[in-house]
Amino acid sequence: MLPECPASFFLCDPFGAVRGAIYALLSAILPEPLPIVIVTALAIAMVTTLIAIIVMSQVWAERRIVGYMQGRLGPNRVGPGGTLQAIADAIKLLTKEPLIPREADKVVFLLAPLVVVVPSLMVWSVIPWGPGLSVTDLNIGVLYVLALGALPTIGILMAGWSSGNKYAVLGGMRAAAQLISYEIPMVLVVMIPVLLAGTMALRGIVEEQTDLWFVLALPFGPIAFVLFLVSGIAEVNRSPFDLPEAESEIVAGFHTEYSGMGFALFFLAEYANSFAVSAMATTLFLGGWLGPFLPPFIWFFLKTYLVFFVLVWVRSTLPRVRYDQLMHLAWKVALPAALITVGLTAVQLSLNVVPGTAPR
Amino acid sequence: MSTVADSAWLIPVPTLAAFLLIALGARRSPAASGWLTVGAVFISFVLSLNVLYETLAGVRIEHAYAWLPVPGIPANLQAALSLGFQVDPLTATMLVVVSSVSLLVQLYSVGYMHGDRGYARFFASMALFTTAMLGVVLGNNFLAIYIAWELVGLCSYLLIGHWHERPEAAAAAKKAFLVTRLGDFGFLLGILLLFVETGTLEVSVITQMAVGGQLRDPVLTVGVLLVFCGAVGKSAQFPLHVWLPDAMEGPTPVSALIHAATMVAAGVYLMARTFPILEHSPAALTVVAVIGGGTAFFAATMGLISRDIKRVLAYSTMSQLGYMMLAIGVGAMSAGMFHLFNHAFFKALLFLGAGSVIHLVGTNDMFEMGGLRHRRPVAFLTMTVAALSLAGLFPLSGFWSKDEILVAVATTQHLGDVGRTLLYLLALATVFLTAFYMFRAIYLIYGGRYRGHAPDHPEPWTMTVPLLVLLVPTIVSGFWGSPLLGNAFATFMEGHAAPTAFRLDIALVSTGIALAGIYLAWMMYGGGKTESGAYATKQLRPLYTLLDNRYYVDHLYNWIAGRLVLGIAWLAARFDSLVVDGAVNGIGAAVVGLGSELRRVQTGQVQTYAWALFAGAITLAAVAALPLILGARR
Amino acid sequence: MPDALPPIYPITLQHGLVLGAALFAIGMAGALSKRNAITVLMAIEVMLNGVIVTFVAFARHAPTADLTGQVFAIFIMTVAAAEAAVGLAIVIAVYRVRRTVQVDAADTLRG
Amino acid sequence: MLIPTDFLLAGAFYTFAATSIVGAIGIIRARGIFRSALFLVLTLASVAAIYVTLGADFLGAVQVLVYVGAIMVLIIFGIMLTPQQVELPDIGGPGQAAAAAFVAVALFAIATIVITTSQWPRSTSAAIDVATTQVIGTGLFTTYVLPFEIASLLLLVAMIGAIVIAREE
Repeated sequence: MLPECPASFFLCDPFGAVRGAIYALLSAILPEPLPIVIVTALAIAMVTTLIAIIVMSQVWAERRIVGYMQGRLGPNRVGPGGTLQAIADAIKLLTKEPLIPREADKVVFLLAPLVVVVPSLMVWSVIPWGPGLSVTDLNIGVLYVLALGALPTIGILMAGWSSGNKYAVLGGMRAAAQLISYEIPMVLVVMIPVLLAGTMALRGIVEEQTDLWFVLALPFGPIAFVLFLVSGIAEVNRSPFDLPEAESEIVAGFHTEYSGMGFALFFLAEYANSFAVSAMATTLFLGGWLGPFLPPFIWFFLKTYLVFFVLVWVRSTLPRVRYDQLMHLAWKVALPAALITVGLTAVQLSLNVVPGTAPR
Repeated sequence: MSTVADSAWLIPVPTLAAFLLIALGARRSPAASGWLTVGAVFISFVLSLNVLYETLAGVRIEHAYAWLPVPGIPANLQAALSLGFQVDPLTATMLVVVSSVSLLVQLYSVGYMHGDRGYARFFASMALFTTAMLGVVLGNNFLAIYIAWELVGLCSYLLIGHWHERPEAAAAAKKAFLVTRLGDFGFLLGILLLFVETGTLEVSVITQMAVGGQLRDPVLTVGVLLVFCGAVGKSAQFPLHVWLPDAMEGPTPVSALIHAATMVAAGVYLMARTFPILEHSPAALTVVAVIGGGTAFFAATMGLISRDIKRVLAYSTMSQLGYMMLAIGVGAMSAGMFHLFNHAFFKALLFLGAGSVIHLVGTNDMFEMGGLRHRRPVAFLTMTVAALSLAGLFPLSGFWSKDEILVAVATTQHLGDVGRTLLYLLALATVFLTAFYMFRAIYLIYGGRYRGHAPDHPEPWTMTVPLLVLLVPTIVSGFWGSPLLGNAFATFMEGHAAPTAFRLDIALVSTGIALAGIYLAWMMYGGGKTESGAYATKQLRPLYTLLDNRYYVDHLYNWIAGRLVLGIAWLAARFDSLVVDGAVNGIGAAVVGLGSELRRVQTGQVQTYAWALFAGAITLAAVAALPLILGARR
Repeated sequence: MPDALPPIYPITLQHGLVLGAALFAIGMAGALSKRNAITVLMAIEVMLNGVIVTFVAFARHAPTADLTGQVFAIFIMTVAAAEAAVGLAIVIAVYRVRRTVQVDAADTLRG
Repeated sequence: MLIPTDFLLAGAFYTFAATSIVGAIGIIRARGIFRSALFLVLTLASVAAIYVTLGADFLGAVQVLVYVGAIMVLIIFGIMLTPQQVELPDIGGPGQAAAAAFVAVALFAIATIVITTSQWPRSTSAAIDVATTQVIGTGLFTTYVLPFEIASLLLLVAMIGAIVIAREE
C-alpha cells in the first residue's frame, strides 16, 4: 500500500497535483469564489471527456471480447485493431435522420432519452477515481448514486409510452418492473459496505478498506458482492437480464422507435451505467483505488475494467432468463438473501466480530 | 464469575428455535421435525443440569432487562414492564424436571406418533410448549410468568386438540382452554392488584414488601388468592378441575407431558414461587390447604370407577396435585415441591407405559385389556414399580415425599386441631384410594388373560427406552429428600434445615394403609377378575352413579351455562327488544324522516365531501387568523 | 457580513413556508377538481410534499439541531408510500369492476 | 460583495421553487394523465432539490429514491393498467373547478398572510452543520422509536392490504 499521497507528489496523484497547481495559480489572480468554481467546472469538463473515452473503449472491448468468446473476430477494420470503430458508429448514428412516429407524443418522445442519460452521467460526479480525486465527495454519496439509479426508470417509461407502439409500452413496463424489483435488493446490499465503513461517503468507504476489502469481510462480504453484481446487471438491463429489449419477443423494447441521436443517447446511457456499476462494485467492495506500487487511479481502472470484463463474460455465457424467472430471482431469492445478509452483518457488527475492522 | 446460570435465559432458546424451524420449513420432513425437537430439548436438558449443578454449589442469580426503552414512559412503569429471569433452587429443580421429562416424552413420541398426519405440527407444538414451560419457570416477574403461562395454555389447546378432526378432541381442547382461562383471569386480576398496590411486578420485590409489612391484608390475601385462581385452573384443582379428564382426548405423550409432569405442575410451581408472600396470609394458606386436601380425596374417588386407563391416571394426577397444594397450604413448600419432583417422573412413566399398551391394543378401556404382561414386559415392570411408588411404598420415591407431606399435615402450626385432624384423615384416606385404584388398573391391564382381539406387534425402541430411563428416577429420586441424606432437598429448597422430620409412626401407618389398598385391589381384581368389580358396582349403585357423573360438577356447569345464563340472556333480550328497541326505533323513525329531507346534500361524490371538509377547515383557520388578517390590512 | 445583505437572501423560514403553502394549495385544487382517480392521488402527493417542505423549512431554521422536522418528513414519506400503494390498489380494483377510474362515476353512496 | 454560497443557495431555491410550482400547476393543466404524471415527477424532483438547499441532503436523496423511484413508477403503472381512461376530459365541470380554485386560493391567501405577519423566532442564518443522516438515524431509533415502529406496521398493513385489494380472484 502506498502511504498517504503528498499533494505535490505528481506520480502518486497527478490529477490532484495538477488541480492543486491550477487552484493555486487562479487564487493568486482572482477573488475567492471564482477559483473554486473554475476548478470544479474544469473537473466536470474532464469527467465528461472521460465519459466519451471510456464508453468508446468499453464498446470496443466488449465487441472484441464477445467476438473472441464466440470464435469470431469482432470489429477490426477502423483504426488499429478496430479501436476507432466506436467513433465511426457514433458518426453514423449522429448523421442518421431522426424519425418520430406519427402516433408519438413528440415532446415526451424527445425528452425521454435525456431523462435516461442525464442521471447516468450525474453518477460520475461522485466516483472516487483516487484519493481526493472526484468532482465532489458527498457525505451521502451512496444514497446519491442509488437515487440517481432510480431516475432512468421514468425515462424508460416515457420512451415506451410516447412511442405509440405496443411493443415499446410492454418493453417500458418490463424495464420499469425489473428496475424497481432489483432496486430493493440493491439498496439493501449496498447497506453492507455502509454498515462496515460507518459512512455513506464513497471516499470514506474506500479508506475504511485499507485493512480489508469488504468483499473479503467474511462471511457476508462475498455474498453481498455477488448480490450486488447480480442486481447491478439487472439494473443496467444487461444480458442475461436484458428482457426489456429482448429482440425475439418485443422487437427492441422501449427504444424500438428510436433512431439516430435518440438511440445514441440510450446507448450511451447503457454503457455509462455499466461503467458506473463496475466502478461502484470496485468502490464498495474491491477497495477502490487502494493497491500497492501503481498509482491509485491506475488501480481503480484496473479493478473497474476487471469487473466490466466479468459483465461481458456473463453476457456471452448465460442465456436470457424468462420473465417469471427474473421476478422469482428478485423477490424470492435476492431480496430475502439481501435482508438476511444485512441483518446478520448488523448483528456481527454489534458483536464486534467482523474480521479486519477495528471494533467501534 | 461467569456461569452457565448467568446465561440461563438461553435454556428455552433451542426449543423455540426448533419450533420456528419446523414452522418455517422443516415441517416438510416429519422425521427431521421430530429429531430436531428431541435434539433441542436435549440441549436445554444439558444446560438445565448445569444450572442445577451450579445452584447446588450456591449460585443465585436474578437479572432484569428493560425490553422496550421508550422515552416518555415513566421510569417506574418501564422498570415494572421489564422482563427477566432468576436462578434459584426452585427454578433449577423445575428446569431439570421440565426438560428431562420433555426430553423423554418427545423421544417416546418419535415412535408413538409415527405415521400421524400432523407429525410435524405435533412436534412444533411440543417444542413451543416446552419453551413456554421453561419460560414460566425462569421468569422472575409476574409479567414474564404470565406471558409464558398463557403460552402454555395456548400450547395445551393445540396439543389436546391435536386430532382436531375428532369432535371430542376439539371440544376437550376448547374446554381446557376456556376453563383454564377462567382461572387465568383471576391470576391477571391478582397481578394487577399486586401491581397497583406495590408498583412492581417482580416477585422478589413483592416478597420483600410482604416480609417487611408494607403489603398487608386484605390486599395481600385477596391478591394471593387471585393468583391462586390461576394455579387452580392450571393444576386442575376443584372447582376448575373439569377440563383435565376430558383432556385425555389428546395423544398419550401429550397427556404424559402436559397433564402429568409439567403443565399442571405449573400451578403448584406458581404457588411455590409465591409461597414467601402466601405464608404471610393465614387465611389464604387455609384456603389452599382445604382446596388441595379436598381435591386430593375427591379426585381419588372418581378414579375408583373409571374404565379408561388414561382417565384413571388423570384423576390420580389431580389427586396428587391436591396433595402438593395441601403441602403448600400447611406451610411445607419444600414437601410439595419434593412431591412434584418425584411425581413428575413416576407419573410420566405411568402415562408412557399406558401409552405403550394403548398403542398395542388400540383402546383406552382397561376391561378390554388383560394379560398384557407377556406382550409388554417392560411396560409391565416399569408401570408396576411406578404404581408402587405412587402408592407410597418404601423405598420408592413416592414414599419419601408422600410421607413428608403427611408429617407436615400432622404437625402443621397453621390450622386448628380440628382442621389438622380432618385434613390428615383425608390425606390418609387418599393414600388408601390411590393404592386401590392404581392396582386395580395394574391387575386389569396386566393380570389374567387378554380380553381383546388386537394382534401383537413390536414396539419401536424410542418408546421402550424412555420407560427404562424413567424407571431410574422413579426408584432413586426420593433419596434426595430422605432422612438418609438428611433431608437434603428441603435444605436446598428452603435454604435452611428442614422443618419436618421423618416420623416412623406415620410412615408405618401410611404404608399399612397403602398395603391394605393393594390387598383390596388384589381381592377384587387379582388375576384379571372383573366380576367382583361388577358386583360392587351393582351393590353400590347410587354411589357409582354419583362418581360416574363426576359428582355432577360438569352438569352443574352446563346448567349454569345452559339455563341460568341463557335465562338471564332471555330476560335481557326481552327487555332489549321491547324497551330499548322501542326507544331506538322511535328515535330511528324520527331520524329517517329528517334524513329523507337532508339526504339531498349527499351527492355521493367524494370530492364534494372533501371540498366541504377543506372549506370548513379553512373557515376555522380564517377565524383563528382573523386578528392577523385584520392586522395585515391595517 | 449577513447584516449588509439585500433582503432577498439568505432564504428565510417564511420563504419555505410560503412555498409549502403554495404546493399544498395547488395540490388541493387538483384533488378537488380532477376526475381521474389517479390524478387525484397525484394531487394528494403534491399536498403531502407541501407539508414536508414546511417541516424541512422548520427543521432548517429551528434553534436546536435535532432535525425533528426531517424525521417527521420521513414519516410523511412512509405514509405517502402506503397511501399510494393502497390508493392505486383501490383504483385498479374499482377499474376492474366498473371499467372506469372517474371519481364521479363512483357515486353509489348518493342519497 | 457577494457571499457566493448563500447567493447560489438562494438562486437554487428560487429556481427550484419556481419549477416545483410550475410542475404542480402542470399536473392540473396538462393534456393527458401521463403528462400529469411527468409534471409530478418534475415537482417531486424540484422539491428534492429544495430539501438540499434547506440543508436536508439525506431527505433529498430519499425523496428521489422513494417518490421518483417507487411511488411515481407505481402511479405510471396504475395509469398503464387502466387503459381507455387517458383521453377522457379530466377536469370536473366549471362549477367544481371554480369551487376548488376558490378554496385553494383562500387557503393560500390565509396561509400567506399568517406566515408573513407572524413573529417567527429569529432563525439561525448559518447552515446546519450536522451529519443529517446520523442525527435522523439516532432520532428514529431513540426518541421516535415508537412512531417508527408504528410506521413500519403501517407499511406492512398497507402492503398486505394493497395485495389483497388488487389481487385477481
